[in-house]
Amino acid sequence: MSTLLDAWTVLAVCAGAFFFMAGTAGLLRFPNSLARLHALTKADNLGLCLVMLGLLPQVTSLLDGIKLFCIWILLLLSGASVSQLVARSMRLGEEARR
Amino acid sequence: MAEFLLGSACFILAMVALGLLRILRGPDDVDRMMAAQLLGTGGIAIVLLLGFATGQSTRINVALTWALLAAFAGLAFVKAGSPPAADDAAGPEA
Amino acid sequence: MITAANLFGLCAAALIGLGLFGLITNPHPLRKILAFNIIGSGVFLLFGVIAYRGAGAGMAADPVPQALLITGIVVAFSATALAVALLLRLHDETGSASLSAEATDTESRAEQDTPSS
Amino acid sequence: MMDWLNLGLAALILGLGIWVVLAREAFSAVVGFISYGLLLTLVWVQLSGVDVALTEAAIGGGLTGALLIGAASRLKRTENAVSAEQPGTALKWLAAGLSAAVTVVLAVCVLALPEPAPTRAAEVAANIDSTGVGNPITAVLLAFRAMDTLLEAVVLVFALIGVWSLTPDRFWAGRPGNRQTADPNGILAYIASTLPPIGIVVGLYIFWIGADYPGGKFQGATILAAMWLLVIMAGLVDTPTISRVPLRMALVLGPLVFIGIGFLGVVSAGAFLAYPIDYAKPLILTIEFALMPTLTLILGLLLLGAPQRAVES
Amino acid sequence: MTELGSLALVLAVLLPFLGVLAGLVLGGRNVRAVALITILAGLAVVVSSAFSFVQSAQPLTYLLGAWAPPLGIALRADGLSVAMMLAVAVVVAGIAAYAWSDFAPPADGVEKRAPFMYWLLLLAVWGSLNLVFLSGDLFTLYVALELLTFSGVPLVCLDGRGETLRSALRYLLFALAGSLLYLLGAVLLYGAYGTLDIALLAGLVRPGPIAWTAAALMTVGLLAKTALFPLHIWLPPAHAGAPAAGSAILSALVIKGSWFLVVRLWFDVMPGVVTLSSAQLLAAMGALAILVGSIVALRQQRLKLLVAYSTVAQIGYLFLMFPLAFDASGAILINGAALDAGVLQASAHATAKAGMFMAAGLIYASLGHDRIADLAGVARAMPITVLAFAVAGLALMGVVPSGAYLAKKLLLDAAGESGQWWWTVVLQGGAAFTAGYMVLVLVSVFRRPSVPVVLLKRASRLSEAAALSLAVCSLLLALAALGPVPGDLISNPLAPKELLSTLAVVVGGGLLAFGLSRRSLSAVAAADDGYVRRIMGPAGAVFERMDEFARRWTSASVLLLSLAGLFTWLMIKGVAG
Repeated sequence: MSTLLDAWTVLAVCAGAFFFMAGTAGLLRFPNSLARLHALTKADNLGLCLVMLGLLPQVTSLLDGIKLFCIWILLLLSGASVSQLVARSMRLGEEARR
Repeated sequence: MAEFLLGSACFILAMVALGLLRILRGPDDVDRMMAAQLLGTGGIAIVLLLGFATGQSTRINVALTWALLAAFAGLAFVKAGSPPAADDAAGPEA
Repeated sequence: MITAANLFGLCAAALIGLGLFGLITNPHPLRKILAFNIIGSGVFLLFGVIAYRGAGAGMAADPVPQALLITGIVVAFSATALAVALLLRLHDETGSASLSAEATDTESRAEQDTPSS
Repeated sequence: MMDWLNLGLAALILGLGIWVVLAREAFSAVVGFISYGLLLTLVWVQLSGVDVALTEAAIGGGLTGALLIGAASRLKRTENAVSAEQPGTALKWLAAGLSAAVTVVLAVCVLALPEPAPTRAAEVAANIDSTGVGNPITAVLLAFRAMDTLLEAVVLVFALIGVWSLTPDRFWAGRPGNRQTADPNGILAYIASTLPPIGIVVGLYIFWIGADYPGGKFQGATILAAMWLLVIMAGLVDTPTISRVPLRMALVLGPLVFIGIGFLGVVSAGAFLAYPIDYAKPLILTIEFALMPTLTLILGLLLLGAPQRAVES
Repeated sequence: MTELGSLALVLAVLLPFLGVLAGLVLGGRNVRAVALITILAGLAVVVSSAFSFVQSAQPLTYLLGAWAPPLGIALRADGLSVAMMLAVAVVVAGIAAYAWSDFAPPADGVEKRAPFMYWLLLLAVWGSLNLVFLSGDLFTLYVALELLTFSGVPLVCLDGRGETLRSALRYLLFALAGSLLYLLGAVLLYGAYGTLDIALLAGLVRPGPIAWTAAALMTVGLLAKTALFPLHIWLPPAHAGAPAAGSAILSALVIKGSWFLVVRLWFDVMPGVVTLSSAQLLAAMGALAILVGSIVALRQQRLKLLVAYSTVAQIGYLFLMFPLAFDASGAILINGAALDAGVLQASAHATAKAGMFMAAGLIYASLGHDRIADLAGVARAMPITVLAFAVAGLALMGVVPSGAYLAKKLLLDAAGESGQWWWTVVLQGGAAFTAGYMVLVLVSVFRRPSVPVVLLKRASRLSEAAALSLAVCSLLLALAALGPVPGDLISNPLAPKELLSTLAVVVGGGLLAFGLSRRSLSAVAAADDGYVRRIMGPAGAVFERMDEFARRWTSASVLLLSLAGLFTWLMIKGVAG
């Protein structure tokens, strides 16, 4: 059982790390800010989600599990709205420049 | 297991570090802030991985605090960085 | 390999020097405030290293410096807040954020009869 | 592996520090500084300072970052004029040389620190039972060196008085900050109504466990202050009028309770800030509890700055 | 040792803080009354702690929370701290009386910013200073220093003009840099010795890289906060720009806090680490401060700036005692006559400088300006104010029986004993300079005006009385301090020898003023621009240039770090040699 859970952790954390890499690659390689924003917010939220899922089997108490879940929800919430707002302010900034 | 978690923490740190190059390159403030956001998410992952690697679950609280305050700083940035027109668009209230 | 304590201790030393350089050479007050914070974090980091070296009696680090660090961080934050408020007011009042009034030296300012009492 | 992680962290922190000092625009320097604060949190975790890490995450990255970024955007226009006042190259090199000398001297000191390191851990461990709390840092902050914590609260009050003293006379007794008018159905309003409930629970949780685990009043209060500011930023509530008596009473509540319990100690335990042996923990919790609203309000108000508009009549 | 007598130490710190908290809640209408009650109660507390100190004849200690250092924090009161606490309490009371009508509560009951803030800040400064004098822990002292800065800075810009805001920001940033250096030193000491308690450290500290670095960093950090030349970047504009009641606090009180900490550090924490040569450097900075500060003061055209620059010079005096306090072998600092002289000087300066700023403020408020050239006729229009100014000046010059006189005498004796004759020259010369700017001002105010003086408003009696009493306090300080000092140190002020020496000083000062001031002293001298002025004028300009250079941010901070290096080197050399 425990080897199975450990295998899950390894798998999920690896996948999470991969998405972080993807996010970084997007942030560095994509041509404009809006595209970078897309790449980044999606990839790193997914990455964190996977890391979190991977760590879940290692949790020793229910409270810790809730906290992990909480962190993820928080990031989803703030990441989504911040990127939305950033995108909007970018658009407004461009309009203002015109 | 601990060694693996530590290793992934290192890997994510390296990725975040690469992402921070955006802070150097810009070109816009928004890009810089995105890099900081990446650091926010990546950092939480690192704290968690480290916490589980060393078996100190109190470190989860650091990640929790971090998540809350990172959201706050991000919103403060949007507020500060957006042109004043964005505020006026909604029209004055009461 | 180098121990964590020494590594971060040296890092703290470098940060303090770096912050001092910024504090001296950067003319903008906001950048001076940032540099002040860099020096501050360097000093705190050094204290943290000292706490870390003092692990013992079943504790992962010496708790006294760690407690002082929390107080120190709060004090540094209050100082930053006061400095920023002062800087913003200066900007609102004069439209400039410059620290140097050297262009108008003491004497020429003395000639202007500005109310100050 | 841990070594590599530490090495990477140190290198990143130094790199970001250099960026903060040398970046051309203040705004990008501040963004660098926020990342710098977050990385510092990781270093605190590595140095077994979870309490400090919590404080740094809340203050260094969060509140200070928000404070500075607001200032940077307001001061953007002044930058070109001011950066024309650069010191001459010779002076710059001199400054660089001297700063490097300081670093070298400090590095020598770091390497000369005695081994084994002097520590107070043993004394704290021996005496922690009489305080009733389990977190050694809380024991130091509220029992062994309670005076420092009392003074810390006073520092915050003084800083707020200092900030308020910068109010233009016509706005005295007014409200800090501009009235925020975000779209009530917009994203900001949405996040500002969903995040705070979670934040308040987390803040109180961090405060509550502080007696026995890393955490405490200060870290909790910072989270609460951030949530309050979030609601203000979204325009859901207005900033408080600084002349209101209830507000001012809340500002002094914490220090007053602290001092009151301190003098109680003179009568009941023989010294100022001493606790009677069986009541140590409840008294410490009372102090922390009373400090919470004070710290939350002051941290928030420090960020909001001096009043900028008169009260609407 | 936690008996009731030393509980007064806790109260001395906490009463003013409680006053601030109460004032904040009770608002602008009641804040002055709160301040009055706090000051009266605080005076009683300070006096009672002085009594218990004299009775017990040994330093008082109070263990906070009954935890003994190194785990806990102790408050300690030795002779030094008791003397400073008393002096500060008297000055605070005087300043409060002076500001009584200026910062009266608003008639319409609506809270006004400036008076509200002023009383809070006055109490805040007082509590912070008492904490500086009493705390026995280096970290608590750091917090105390920051408290002092936070309450001092807003006083500079209480009027909210751009110029004073700029001075306040410069002050804040430089002071913050100074306190960080201090904290860095304290951190290093903890790393090496595992305690921050002054008494424990005194037994532990040994010369070595960490102790040297810590001593140098802490010293220069504190000097930056004290504004000892050439680190006086923020002082003149800040002190001249603040309202007079604020300048009095800043000049008389705030800078004494960090000065006191230098004394604590050198005498109590690391007497074995600092060396005679590093003390010579400290005193040399003091001598330079006297020279440059006085000469630039002589060349000012505004009264408040003149007084501010005289503060720069007077700070210099406070550091002359360091090399004279070493024992005969020059190896270690001892708690002797020279230290007494230093404390006496600090008290004398606190009272006299407060009185002087108050008098200058009254003149400013009454005339609407403070151009020294246009002060003719003021002596007749405002005799008490001018008397207060003159008495404060005499006290600073060190005529018998002022505190400065006794301090000078003790220092001269110490200089004679240790064979450091050069400080004799500085001490005597400094008095002549002080006389110089006094003569400059007095000649101006006693001149007959071409048009009758019109006073915009009459100075309040209470303010004038406060200025005069503080000045008189300083003039009579030697008599008050006679307790611990043998009586034969005071000679009859009217004896021919004393009169002659006072006269010599005044004449010397007059000559300096004649030579160096920008304006001529009288119409006659203006017509005949003699060659004395032609030589000395440019010389004065050179000193002004020096002052200007030192007050640039970059040069000031470069000087700060260089001085730290110099101190370290001198301390290392002391051991090697």
